[in-house]
Amino acid sequence: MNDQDKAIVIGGGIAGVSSALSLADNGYEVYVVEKKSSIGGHALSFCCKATEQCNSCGVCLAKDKVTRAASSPNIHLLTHSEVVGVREVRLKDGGVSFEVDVRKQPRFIDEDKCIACSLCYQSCPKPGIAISRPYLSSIPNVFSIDRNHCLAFQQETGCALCEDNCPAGAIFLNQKEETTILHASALVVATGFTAYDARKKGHLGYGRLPEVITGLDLEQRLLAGRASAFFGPLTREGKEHMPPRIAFIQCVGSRDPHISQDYCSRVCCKYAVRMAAKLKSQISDAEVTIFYIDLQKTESEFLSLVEQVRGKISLIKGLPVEIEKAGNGAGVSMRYENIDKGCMESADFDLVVLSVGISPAVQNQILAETLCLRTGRDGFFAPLNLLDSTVSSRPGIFLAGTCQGPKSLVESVSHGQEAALRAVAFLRGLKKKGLEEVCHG
Amino acid sequence: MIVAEQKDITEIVKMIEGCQNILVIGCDTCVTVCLAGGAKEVAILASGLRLALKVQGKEAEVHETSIERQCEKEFVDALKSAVKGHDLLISTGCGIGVQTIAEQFPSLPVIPALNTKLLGLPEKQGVWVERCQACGQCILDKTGGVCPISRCSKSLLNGPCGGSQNGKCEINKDIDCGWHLIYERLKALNRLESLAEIMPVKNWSTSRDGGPRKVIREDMCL
Amino acid sequence: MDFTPAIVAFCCENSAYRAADIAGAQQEGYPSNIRICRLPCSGKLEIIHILKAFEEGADGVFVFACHPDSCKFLLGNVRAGKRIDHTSTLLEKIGIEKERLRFFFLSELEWTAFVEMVRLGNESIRNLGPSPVKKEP
Amino acid sequence: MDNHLDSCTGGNNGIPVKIGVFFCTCGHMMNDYFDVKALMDYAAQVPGVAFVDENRFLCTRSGLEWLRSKIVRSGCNRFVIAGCSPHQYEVRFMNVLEEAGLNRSFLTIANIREGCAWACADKEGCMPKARQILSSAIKRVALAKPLEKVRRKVESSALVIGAGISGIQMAIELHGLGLRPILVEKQEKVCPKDASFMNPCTQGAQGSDEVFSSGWITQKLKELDDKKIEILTSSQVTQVKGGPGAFRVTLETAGQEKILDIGSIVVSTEPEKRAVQKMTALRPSHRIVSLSGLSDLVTRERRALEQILVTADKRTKYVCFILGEAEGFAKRSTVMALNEAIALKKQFKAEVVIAARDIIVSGTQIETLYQKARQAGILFFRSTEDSGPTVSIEKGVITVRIHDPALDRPSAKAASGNAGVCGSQESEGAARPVIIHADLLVFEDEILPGEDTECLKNALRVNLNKGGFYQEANIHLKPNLSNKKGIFLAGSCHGKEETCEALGDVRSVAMAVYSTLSRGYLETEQKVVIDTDKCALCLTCFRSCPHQAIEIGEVELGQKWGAKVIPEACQGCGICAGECPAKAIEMVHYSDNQIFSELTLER
Repeated sequence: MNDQDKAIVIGGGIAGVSSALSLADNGYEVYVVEKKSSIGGHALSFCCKATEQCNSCGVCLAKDKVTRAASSPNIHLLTHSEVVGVREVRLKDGGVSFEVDVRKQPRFIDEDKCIACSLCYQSCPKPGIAISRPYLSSIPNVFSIDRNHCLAFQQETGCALCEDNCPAGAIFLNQKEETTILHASALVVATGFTAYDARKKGHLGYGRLPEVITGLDLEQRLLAGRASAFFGPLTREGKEHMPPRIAFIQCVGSRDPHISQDYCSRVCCKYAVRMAAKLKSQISDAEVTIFYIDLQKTESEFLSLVEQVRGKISLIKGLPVEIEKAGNGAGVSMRYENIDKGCMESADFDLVVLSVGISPAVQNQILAETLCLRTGRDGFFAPLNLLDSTVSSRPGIFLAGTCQGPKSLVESVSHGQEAALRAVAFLRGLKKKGLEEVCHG
Repeated sequence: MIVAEQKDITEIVKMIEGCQNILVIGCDTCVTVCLAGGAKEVAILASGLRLALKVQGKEAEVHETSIERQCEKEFVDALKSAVKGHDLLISTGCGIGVQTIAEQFPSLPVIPALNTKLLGLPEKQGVWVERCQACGQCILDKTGGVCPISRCSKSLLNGPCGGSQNGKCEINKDIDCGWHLIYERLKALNRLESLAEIMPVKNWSTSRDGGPRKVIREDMCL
Repeated sequence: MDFTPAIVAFCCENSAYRAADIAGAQQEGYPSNIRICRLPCSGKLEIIHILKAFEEGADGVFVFACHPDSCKFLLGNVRAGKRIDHTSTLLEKIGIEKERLRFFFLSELEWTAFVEMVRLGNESIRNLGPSPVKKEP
Repeated sequence: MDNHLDSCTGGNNGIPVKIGVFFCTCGHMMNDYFDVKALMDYAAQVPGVAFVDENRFLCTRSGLEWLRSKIVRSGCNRFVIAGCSPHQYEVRFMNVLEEAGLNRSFLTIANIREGCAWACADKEGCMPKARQILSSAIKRVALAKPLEKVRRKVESSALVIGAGISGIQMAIELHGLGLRPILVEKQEKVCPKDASFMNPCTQGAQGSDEVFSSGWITQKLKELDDKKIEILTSSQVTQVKGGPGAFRVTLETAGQEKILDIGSIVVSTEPEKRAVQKMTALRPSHRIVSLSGLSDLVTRERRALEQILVTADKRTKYVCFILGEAEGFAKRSTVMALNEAIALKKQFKAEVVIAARDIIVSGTQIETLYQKARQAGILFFRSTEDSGPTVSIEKGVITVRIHDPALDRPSAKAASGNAGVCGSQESEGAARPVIIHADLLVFEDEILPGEDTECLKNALRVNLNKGGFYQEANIHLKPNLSNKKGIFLAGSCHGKEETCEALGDVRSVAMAVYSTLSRGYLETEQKVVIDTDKCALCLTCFRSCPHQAIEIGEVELGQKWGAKVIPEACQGCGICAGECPAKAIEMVHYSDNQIFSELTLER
């Protein structure tokens, strides 16, 4: 196959997957280079936010796309892999193509041989740490071994229980890092985002107080079980079985010039209200409060969700000043500004959820250097023109998803498709030019 | 189209008491279209009866079949072999179907599974409304294509009764006043003056008042 | 009471069937007497399928559909809900407790809820005892 | 137990059904849960089963190779694979069947791993359940009918309905992909009626202000012209038949009927605007305008604007924007208000006040725009949820009272007095509103679905959401699908608010259209078959198909009418089969008999 029929998607998150699918559907050969052991990115670690009805969080949409990508014959998944070098090469027919170095870290389990029977996991002395997969039916549905935790790499005697137990002979503890070279005429960068590290906001107590968690933590907890399991028996004011008090703090790492993340992350209001609704539907007497600056009332689905929770959860305009262990020992105490009342107030909570925002991915700068791309003041990859935000500063390289700026899950799917369009148009252009040159020659 | 609706299953269960071998017969025409007695409903009814019998601890067999049109002797005749061995027939046809079956199989009891309701049309999926009462003397030409016999609760012929309000019938707020509809329709047709014409007393003998009716096409019957 | 009910669970392959798979893969055991019947959409489920299940000796029938507004086929779940309502009344008239037919909304990711629903559902059917259909004549 | 065999030989052209059962033991893992050997023996004695074998890794490459050879050598025509869940490798196994020259529907997976071995809470229940699953699968596969594949040539044309900003961009994008766009506009001329739908401030990577203006439109219109894109003006779509790749569209163009064969359809109509209720409740005044009215003033009637904001007395003029009165499209109004506010502040040195409950910044660069507005000295007041700003007109003076709780604080009271607002404090009381005597009062527009939405919706047979915009509230239709395959939605007709978003949406749709049409043909499985002899033409399926994949008409050219499925539009939900009162519709892979066969309980 010609290089002009091939594309490389860097990042197997939902935007990358959506992009790859669109390209593959049109007959292009697509390589998806994913750093982690499974594609799907953040989206697959989110929980379903349906209450009595679907609240359009889009997680199932993501799951659908990822499953489709996994079974597409035109998509090649390269997990544990990173792009480490890119060169432009001139082709014989005059066209230009990229030569991309991809470094693959060892997984120690052969992807073709593994049958996901989970016997290695069961026999491992440190299951879930040394041998794990990020989610059930991850894609590819293959376990991976973490060198830093696996006993085989730490003890001289060498544990090889997994190797002994694997019925498929898929475990290779001597696997080495390897570098492969891929060729393609178009690249799609879809490396996603890093969630804002809430530890940097010391006054909110994340990492210090066990009652304070982030939205992502809550997603994972809800994915693993029902909300009622989070709380032990709550006793206060001398009474037992008190309903849990839950607070959501908005704009943690968003709209904040002090940390030069002075943009809106676009997703937090929505996920906070959805999760608040979910918690409320699972624990009907829970007292849920959302603290916010400006509630981003856009999109009709969200408006009707806000309508649905009206009166059931409280919305307070204002952000906390500090969160400390509560004096009486139960939960945390929060001081906050109530803008609507124009005064400082304080309240106690059993769980505080920080709605962390979308920060540019940590590796953006390195990748930008590798690919000779420009990043913006905010640290995201900068498009040439915001009216066409998938076109990067270098021809042949396109941007998809949250690597370009904050986007919701559905917006990322759409953006991935957009990037595919630009890539297809670019590849078609190259081909046409190639043909013309051949004719002229 | 004839519109019917299924009887309460408890009523049917009562009617089949004592029978051992039951055949449920569906009709593929009107009652299929009005979702009351087609192949699907026959299967549900038969299964429901089997369950009900088992719950009551009775042993009886319920079989099912369906024919093109129960109101035709020829189609019903074709059931002869299927009917064999049964001691009760249940018809999910309209009243006509039940009677045709009764006439063709005089030795077997036939019971109706449906209540035949009206001649009408589906207003939307699952909702049927009456449009004709088969009065035998159509006057739709005079009333702008809206039938006062079936659509006016009192079947009045010369305008509304005076009880209608905001275009709704005094019998029920959900029913449109037939005469209001006629007025609107004639207004749209620019023919309001035809309302001034007095309609004579209707000869109801062509309707049910004259006893069972008959239609004869001389040229078609030998 | 030493009675293991026979239960048929009609599962939409877009949600509950996957949830059941995940529950399985998590080795999160649920009662083995639950028989899963895969459907392309809960909207495909017909009244006759439910009745047939009871005829075949099921003590309970569970139907799992996607949450409202998330049916891959828009309104299949709503249709299923309406059919279930209709069937419940029918069952009651026939003399089968309507509690033997249960309808649940579930998404693919709510496998913990699936296990919970199935366990509780199984318990409630067990408490109801064998289906009246199975009475010896 | 034998009857499942009798009933299906008919469907198999009289060839006796021979079932091959393959067990995958997933390494040796399955043996830990039940005796696979015993299960195999059990399967072997089920009538119809002609071949039983096991493999340890069916899903691996070598396993699939093994399967292929066994399928051919076994001489069987139906297969059961007992192993992991069908969601794992069903597709892969079906492909193997196909490669071996068999129909892919002649395979049923017995889910004995996720569905049994791993799932059973009690070990004793495991074996009977596995047997149960296995016997259902065998019975089910015996009843399998072939899934036929249909391949249809597709048109390369795409109909773009509505020549607004999105429509124009859409046509250009599709043309760039080598497709043939046809632009349909109901007006006499292509001229986006509302330039103010655009978000003028988007800061580019170079830091330059790319002002999105009428210049953009002129350039795009020229592009349409240069590329010779077909445009049908004064035209409306009246009827659409067929499915993706082969729609037959009837148009009324300049009073004449026109029929086109179209591959795909994009709806990119524009919504309508209406003054908000709060504004209509006031006496009309040239000093009270809507946001779109204001942008008209700015672009077209500058003199009128000058008359309001420039007077001889050189008194500072006050402009007040009230936001948050309309449901939805808040992003659009915030962007427009911020832009206009900055412009008025700069050009007329006016004192500009924006009263809003929440500032909507969740869009491309809106936060930057908001900061810019604040730096420019625009004043923001936050009204509370329950007491929005009130407006009164006395002797021609427009007075706006805003309750901003932040200014209710004792410390803030004094500050608000000299904050530059012409605010005097009203008499002592609990609530102390800020009072503004506005020279120009601006409300946002209420955005409503276009007036022809109902008409077009009926012609296209697509669903609307509760607000009347295109696209039903269902996550599976996101980002831009309609309920009918092959019809896509782009731009503000389904709620996209700002220009960046709308243009992005357009490109995403263009990709979807291209994916539908690029190969020149569509290949689909005929998942649903209708028995025309049984069809009572009751229209139930036609009315209940969620994807409008059923048409009523001549089944074969010149023959009797009946219901027929458009396989390209069908998504295989089986709702029609479930609703059909005549049992004329059958889902090939989920026939009633197959479902019944799974219900029989082993006693």
